[in-house]
Amino acid sequence: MAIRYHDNPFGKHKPGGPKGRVVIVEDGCKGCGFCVEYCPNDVLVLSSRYNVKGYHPPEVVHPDKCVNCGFCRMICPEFAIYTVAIEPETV
Amino acid sequence: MAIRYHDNPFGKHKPGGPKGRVVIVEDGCKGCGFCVEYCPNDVLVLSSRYNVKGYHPPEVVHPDKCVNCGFCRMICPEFAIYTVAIEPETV
Amino acid sequence: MSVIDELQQAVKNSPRQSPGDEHPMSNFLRMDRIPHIWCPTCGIGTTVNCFAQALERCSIPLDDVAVVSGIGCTGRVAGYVKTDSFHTTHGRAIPFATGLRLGNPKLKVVVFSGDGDLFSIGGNHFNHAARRNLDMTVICVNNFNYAMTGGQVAPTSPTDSVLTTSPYGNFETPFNLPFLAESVGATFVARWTALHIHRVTESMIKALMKPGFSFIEIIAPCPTIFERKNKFGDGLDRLKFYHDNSEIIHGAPTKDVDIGLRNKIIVGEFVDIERPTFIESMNAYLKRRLGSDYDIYEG
Amino acid sequence: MSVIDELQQAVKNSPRQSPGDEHPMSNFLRMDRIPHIWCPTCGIGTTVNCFAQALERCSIPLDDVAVVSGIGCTGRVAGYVKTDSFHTTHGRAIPFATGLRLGNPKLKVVVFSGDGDLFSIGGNHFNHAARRNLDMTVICVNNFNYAMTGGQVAPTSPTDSVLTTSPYGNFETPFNLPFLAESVGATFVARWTALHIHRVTESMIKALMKPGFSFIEIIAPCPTIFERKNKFGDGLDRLKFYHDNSEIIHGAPTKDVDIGLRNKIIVGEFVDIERPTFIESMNAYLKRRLGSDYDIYEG
Amino acid sequence: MDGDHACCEGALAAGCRFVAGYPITPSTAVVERFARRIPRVGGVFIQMEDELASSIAIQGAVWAGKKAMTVTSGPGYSLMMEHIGLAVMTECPCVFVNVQRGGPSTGLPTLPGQADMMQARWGSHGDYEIIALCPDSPQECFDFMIDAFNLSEQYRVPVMFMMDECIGHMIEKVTIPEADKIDVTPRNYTKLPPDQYLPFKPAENMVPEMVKAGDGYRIHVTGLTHDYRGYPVMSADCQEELVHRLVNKINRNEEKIRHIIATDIEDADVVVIAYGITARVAVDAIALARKQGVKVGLLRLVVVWPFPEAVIRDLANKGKALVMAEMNYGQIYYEVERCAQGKVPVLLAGHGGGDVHKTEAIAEKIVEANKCLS
Amino acid sequence: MDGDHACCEGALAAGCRFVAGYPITPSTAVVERFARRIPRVGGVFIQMEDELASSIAIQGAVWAGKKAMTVTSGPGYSLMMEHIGLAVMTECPCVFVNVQRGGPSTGLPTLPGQADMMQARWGSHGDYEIIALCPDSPQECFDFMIDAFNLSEQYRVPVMFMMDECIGHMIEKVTIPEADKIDVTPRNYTKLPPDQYLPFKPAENMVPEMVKAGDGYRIHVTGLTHDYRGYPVMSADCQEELVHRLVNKINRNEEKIRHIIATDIEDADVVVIAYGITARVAVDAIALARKQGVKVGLLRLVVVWPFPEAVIRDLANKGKALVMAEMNYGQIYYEVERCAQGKVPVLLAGHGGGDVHKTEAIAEKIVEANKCLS
Amino acid sequence: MSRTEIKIGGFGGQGVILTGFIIGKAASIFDMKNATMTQAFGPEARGSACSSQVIVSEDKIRYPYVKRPNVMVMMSQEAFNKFSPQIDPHGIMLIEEELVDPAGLPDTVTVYSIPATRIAEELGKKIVLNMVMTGFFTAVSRIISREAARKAVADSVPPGSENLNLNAFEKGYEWGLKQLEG
Amino acid sequence: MSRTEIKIGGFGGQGVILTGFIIGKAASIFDMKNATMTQAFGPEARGSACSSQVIVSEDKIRYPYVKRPNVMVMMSQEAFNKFSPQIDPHGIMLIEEELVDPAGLPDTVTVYSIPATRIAEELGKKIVLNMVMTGFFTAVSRIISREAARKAVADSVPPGSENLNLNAFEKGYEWGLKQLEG
Ligand SMILES: Cc1ncc(C[n+]2csc(CCOP(=O)(O)OP(=O)(O)O)c2C)c(N)n1
Ligand SMILES: Cc1ncc(C[n+]2csc(CCOP(=O)(O)OP(=O)(O)O)c2C)c(N)n1
Ligand code: SF4
Ligand code: SF4
Ligand code: SF4
Ligand code: SF4
Ligand code: SF4
Ligand code: SF4
Ligand SMILES: [Mg+2]
Ligand SMILES: [Mg+2]
Repeated sequence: MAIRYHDNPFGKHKPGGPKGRVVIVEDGCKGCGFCVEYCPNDVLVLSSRYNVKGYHPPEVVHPDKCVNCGFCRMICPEFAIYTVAIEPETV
Repeated sequence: MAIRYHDNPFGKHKPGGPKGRVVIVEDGCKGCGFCVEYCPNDVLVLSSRYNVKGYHPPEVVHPDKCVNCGFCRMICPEFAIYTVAIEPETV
Repeated sequence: MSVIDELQQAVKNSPRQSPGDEHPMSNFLRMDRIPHIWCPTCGIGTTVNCFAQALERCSIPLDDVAVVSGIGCTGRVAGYVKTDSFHTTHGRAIPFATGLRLGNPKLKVVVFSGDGDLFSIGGNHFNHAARRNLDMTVICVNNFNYAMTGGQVAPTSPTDSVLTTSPYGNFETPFNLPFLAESVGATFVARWTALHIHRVTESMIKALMKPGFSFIEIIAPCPTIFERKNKFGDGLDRLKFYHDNSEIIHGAPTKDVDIGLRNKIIVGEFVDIERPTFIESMNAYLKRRLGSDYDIYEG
Repeated sequence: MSVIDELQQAVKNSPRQSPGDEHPMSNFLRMDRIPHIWCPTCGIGTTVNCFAQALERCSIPLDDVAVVSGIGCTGRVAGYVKTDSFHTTHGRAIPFATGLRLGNPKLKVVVFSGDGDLFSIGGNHFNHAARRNLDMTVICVNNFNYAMTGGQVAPTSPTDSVLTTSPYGNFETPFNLPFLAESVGATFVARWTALHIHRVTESMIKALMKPGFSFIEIIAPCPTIFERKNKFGDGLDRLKFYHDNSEIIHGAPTKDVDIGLRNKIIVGEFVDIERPTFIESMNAYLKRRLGSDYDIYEG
Repeated sequence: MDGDHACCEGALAAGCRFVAGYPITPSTAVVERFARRIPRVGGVFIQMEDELASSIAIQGAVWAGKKAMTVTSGPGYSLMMEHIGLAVMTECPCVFVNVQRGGPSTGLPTLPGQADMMQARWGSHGDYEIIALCPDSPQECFDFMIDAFNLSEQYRVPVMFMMDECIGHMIEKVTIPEADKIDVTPRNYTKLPPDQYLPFKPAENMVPEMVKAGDGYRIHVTGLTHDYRGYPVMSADCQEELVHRLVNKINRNEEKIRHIIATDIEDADVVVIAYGITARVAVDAIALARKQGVKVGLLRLVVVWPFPEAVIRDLANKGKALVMAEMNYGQIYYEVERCAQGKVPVLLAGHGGGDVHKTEAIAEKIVEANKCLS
Repeated sequence: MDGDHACCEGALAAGCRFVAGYPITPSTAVVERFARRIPRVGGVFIQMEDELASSIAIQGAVWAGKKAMTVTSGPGYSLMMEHIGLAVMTECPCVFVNVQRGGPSTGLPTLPGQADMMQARWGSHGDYEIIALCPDSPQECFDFMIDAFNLSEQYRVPVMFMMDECIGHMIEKVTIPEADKIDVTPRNYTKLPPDQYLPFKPAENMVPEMVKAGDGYRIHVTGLTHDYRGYPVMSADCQEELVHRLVNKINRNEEKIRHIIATDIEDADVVVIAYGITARVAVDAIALARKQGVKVGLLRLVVVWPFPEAVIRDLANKGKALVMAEMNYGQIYYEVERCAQGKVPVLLAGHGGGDVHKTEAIAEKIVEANKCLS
Repeated sequence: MSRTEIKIGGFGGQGVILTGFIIGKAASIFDMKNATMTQAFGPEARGSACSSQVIVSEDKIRYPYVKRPNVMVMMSQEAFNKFSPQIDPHGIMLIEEELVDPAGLPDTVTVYSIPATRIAEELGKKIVLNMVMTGFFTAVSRIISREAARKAVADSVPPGSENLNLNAFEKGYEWGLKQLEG
Repeated sequence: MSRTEIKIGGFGGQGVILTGFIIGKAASIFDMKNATMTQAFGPEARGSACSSQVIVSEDKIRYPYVKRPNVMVMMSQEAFNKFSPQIDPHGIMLIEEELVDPAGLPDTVTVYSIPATRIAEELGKKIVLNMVMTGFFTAVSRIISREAARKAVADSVPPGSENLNLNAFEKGYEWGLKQLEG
């Protein structure tokens, strides 16, 4: 995967600012890689393990980099990933 | 009927030239007046009598003026009028 | 003297059909079915004359022509033309014609039907046949209403038209048929009124001779219903209206040619483009892919 | 260690759903029906996210929203959104929506369906609803094929597409949907791909808030069939293709936005005009004609 | 007032406030009258682009909370078959009016027929049951349209109102009672809150309670086989539970739905069975046959579907010969023959439509049936 | 080869060279195979925009001289009803394939049903008769498609080929005979010159000879009631002449069209009647019942319409109890009950579809029927 | 006379159906009798042959069709040829004088004729021909009262055209009275 | 064994139907037995649970469904849970080792397992998983001959992919032989 497509993400998303905690519904994931590919901050990678359906779900590799932009949630066709805002004081 | 609409007939018809004999299928006529109105040479008028269906069919008032243009035939919605070319020698 | 006697008399005085005479269109029309069912001063018969004239003038053998109609006053056209002719179901003339043409590509297939038939119930078939550029000429007599069933509002009825199902005035917007036809891919699009008999004939000839999907809209009077309900007089009054209110603009942008109840009617030939027909494309693709396993389809 | 054990392990290590957590869209989606039936890397789910997001962002009470679908993969959308939702028959979502909206004009009615459903069998209803400017937002997920039935050619399949019923390459011309939509009277027309999630969401919000007939086409990957048959890879490959090959031209003339199999895809908001809606016109006409015999219709 | 107009007035009296239609002879006068009348009573008429659209638009309106109907004749009725199935499957109460004309195909658009009776029962794919009523006069068009709407609400089923061209175009005086004298069944809306309500869970009478869109129940409705929640379930078990109930809620209530009118049956040797206009025409034939000494009565079916099986079995058990008079080549005849179980002669007085029966044709059959008996 | 594919091959072998279709589960494989196969044999496949279009495009092709068919399943079949009527009225020989699934409405798209049998007979408005065949294996899909085309030509009638999802998706070996071993009925074109030919004048067998467009006959074809010339005539007399003939040309030839397969019937006390996949499933049930000592045979209906009335009457006269096994809540059952005339018990082994019968369910009915006898 | 059968025939556009309708309405609504009107017309809306039938009775009408009309009103030759054989041998036949030649009727039938088309044209609107006929019928047959007929006419024609139509009715009525006298 | 019943289960996308098809084809076309293959799948084309059933017999097959499968091939837990109770008490059960936990089977059933997904992924294409399974089935069950199976595979996969698929088949076949040995 040479080219990272989020380098020029569509739409109006602006990285930076708030923080998010990523939640992955593993059993629901079908390993499409959309979230991994389009996370503007490379928070995610696909893991090498299988879930119950035999897919490789993503895992969070840079939890601190998540800006809670919601792109992963919006683009996930399985409703299998989302983020929860981290209150500034809890960071 | 003040205005005669054929004064500026649509299409490419050019009056003058050949001659025609008008044939009217009286029983078929429904007295719409199209032929009378649009004959470029005022060959026809609506008669005052009724045909079997109670309509006033046209009658030929200027047989010699007919140029066999076919306008009456084309515009007659009842297929009730047409012209036959008159061979020059028979005129 | 009763009418009947008077008539007997008139017959003698008047230039009536003599035994040797035949209507010059009797090769094109089923004269054994005349009188037809259309009302006095109805415009449909005039459009049929134009069609007969077009057939006579273009070189296609009559045995190769097939006319397909749906249901409606105009739908009865198929019953009066002396070609192979099919009076199908309401709205489905085009798919029938599709099968007919694909079944035998030697046939010149003409769909002759009403505005309701072609664009209300049958609208989808129009879209798809045009998109596919199927070889057929579609002639629509647009009388702005469903005449056969007694004058209901149609998808072509101008806003404000009074009809039996728009008793308080039509508040819908009608289709702009040439725009619609262009957007779905028709390669030839023209509009005339029933008064433009020579223009109609010429556009018909062009359409008949052009491969692919061609469309002609003919505005025609329906004195019994549309004109009466909207107080437009009889057919003759209506022809006069057309005369005074139609403007010929060939190549007018189809987007701009919509029709209002009392407005100017823009007529003319609007679209005339080239693209491969369904059968041409089919033959090209299948030959390319199947090679000698495929014989060019000719029926 | 088997996958299952591994998974148990992973569950502990990984940031999974904790009991208190809820998917932020669970007010908009029937989470009790997830997993849905769509294939891995299918684009439909993404469009549903955009829709949920649009609903969240625009101010319409969810109880007033109704979603109507026809039959197809996209047709299953109605089954997953947590609004009043109707999964009707193939091609007939729009007339159902017509009755729903006219039955209760307080409802915000959204038709969410596939390209085959809306433009093949259902094409005529689209024409007429747009013509009437009925209040509804039609969202079409265009995956260039009939996916639910296993990948047949659709009236949107680009020429050359290989599908089960175009095994030698599609030799038909597809509809240009924005052009078609404009020609029949849609007042808002936009096209995006499934990658343009923010744009899609914004166009949806606009469409939802605008009275009258609005139409959004969303190009989305169907990896199981369309992409596979045409060797375009999986959904991710396809999103990359969209990224590289789509160009935003707001207000582009719809005539020019047709789609080729491997060409650039023009996206954007193309049409945004104003004209009275069906109910507005109806109320205006009937009030004018019937006066005090008529109460403005509100359901 | 003619039958078509009376039908419209009956619908309005029954509370119908949404009509989607598409013109077709000989039913057009119904939609024309609605177009004129319904705006004055707070309803909507829309002329759809075709019958497919009409027959589903009304279902949208029903889910929006309206009582709704459509109207058509033969060819249009054939186009509605898919959506009759949808209405059955989603238990959407609505009324389909078919003013029958001569068929098959375009047939005789302006002339009468009664040959869509089996279609009304069997014309959509899959197994289902509907209710069908046949009026015999403009007055009944009015009165029984109200029944049609009421039955559709009671059983959440599409009801077929099977008129014919004769009745549709026949003009007779119609008496319209005052609104408060008319018995109208309101929709059976649930009283349960959203979190307890299951949209397709049958109540005791096998019919689920209803809600409408916009009321916060956020229901899902599908033509797929579905569970109590309305969610698709692709299994034979779910199918059996759902479809069997859809069939049984009508069949098992046949006796309640039944509407027949018997005249001079008690001592009759022969009973003429008829519906719609043919029942009126049969009157003369019966008079004629009586003159010839046959004891003959008339059983008129107002509700034709569900079929009053027990009534026919009973007549057969009592040994009465049966003459089925209908404007077709045998449709309800088959049902009568089946229920007669070979116990009595069953004769058909039928023809292809286009005109009502000749009195003599029915009378002959009566005499013949009487002869078979002895 | 599966049943869907075999059906396509059978059609090609029968000379079918035009197919218009619209995809729908579980019949899609048929059109997919045509798309691939037919260009290689000089024919045309077109995927139309819907089933309305498919079902009339084939009729256009027939009049152009092709043998033609369409294929669909439940919902699509419901949309074809108007055009089945047109084909009947215009005597257009063509074949409609319906791969039945669970209904009503969208129902169970991927699961089997046999509940469109009455629809095949009665689904279009007006009176008419068609022919319907039910294969029980991929091999029969091939073989009987040829019969279907041949019958359609012989009687100028639309023929319904009623498969089901099981057969459609069942894969078994199919033997395809050499082309010259296949008996194909050519279209019966007239030999009369145009000025002597009357397109709708019946020949002795009640079926008119045909011509095709482009041959100079300049015929007129209409769905209206018409005379021998094909011209519309709006009268009850013309209707009677035309429609009665359309009905009779099938009914009166029932014996010729009949195709039944009887197994172990002679000495049986109970006869199971079945068609399509259910006939195969019944085999196990019969074996089971035999083990329990019941003398039971099988009557398989290949041609279901026209119904072999005389055969059933005969079984009833011989006192054999009848068990109708079909994947619905009683359709052909009604016909069987009617023809049995109350002489023997007639039981239904039916269910709502979605899966074939449980062996035990049929066996129980057999045992029950046997008990009723004694 | 407990049951009177009336048949009206002509071609489309002559207002045959409306004439029947008005007669039925006059009888049932304004004269308080029972009336049943049925109609037969050709291809949907077009101008071919059509007829309407009215039965007027003191009792409830079950059999709704005309078998032996007591009164016939024929406005075209085609209709006359087709329907006149059905007439009751002692019935009365009303014809449009200029369009129908009433040949071949039994002597026992009384014929009354009127040049209704011409009268209507003189009134300026050919389409009120049927109102002339209705007036003529009312005068000659005496099945419905003049008052009821006038009310039914006024009630059944498009608003604004009442006067013209009533005028035509009166012309026909007068002609009828004269015929009865003469 | 005159009638052998085989049931294959998994979810859409795993190639369950094709596996059944190849087994049936191998038996009937190449091994000249009778075979009937039937299938059950979820919402039309999608990725939900599905199964296929094959009956192989020396005689003509009338009853076409599997009742007590002699051999089962289960590729997902869902399918296993649903179908495994049907197995013949003396049957054999083949499972995808990493996706199915074969709990609850009677002792009399012989279980063979293979990590088919991983093997397929190693071959570069997860979708050849079913071919690995087919090879495994061929080796373990001995209902169809290896040659017939190879021919059926080559005949049933998209042109150009024969090698990859046969490779996968062989990997599965080898694994099966090893299991039989071990
Ligand atoms: C399925 C079906 N629906 C409705 C009709 C009734 N019908 C016959 S013609 C017609 C309308 C015709 O309108 P148009 O095509 O504009 O023709 P016109 O009579 O105006 O020439 C309708 C609705 C029908 N015959 N079949
Ligand atoms: C009347 C009818 N015809 C055909 C079908 C079969 N069918 C179901 S979905 C579908 C096509 C769906 O295509 P599209 O709308 O593009 O949706 P997709 O699956 O691609 O999202 C078809 C033909 C049907 N259900 N009903
Ligand atoms: S919300 Fe998702 S896409 Fe956005 S930064 Fe966090 S992980 Fe990445
Ligand atoms: S987008 Fe969703 S389905 Fe795709 S990899 Fe990420 S979590 Fe999994
Ligand atoms: S042909 Fe007809 S229109 Fe032309 S001049 Fe002669 S009469 Fe006039
Ligand atoms: S155009 Fe024809 S119908 Fe009209 S007046 Fe002339 S002849 Fe008569
Ligand atoms: S109703 Fe209108 S369109 Fe039909 S024949 Fe009469 S005038 Fe012509
Ligand atoms: S078949 Fe295509 S459109 Fe349907 S769910 Fe699968 S990927 Fe999506
Ligand atoms: Mg029209
Ligand atoms: Mg699609």
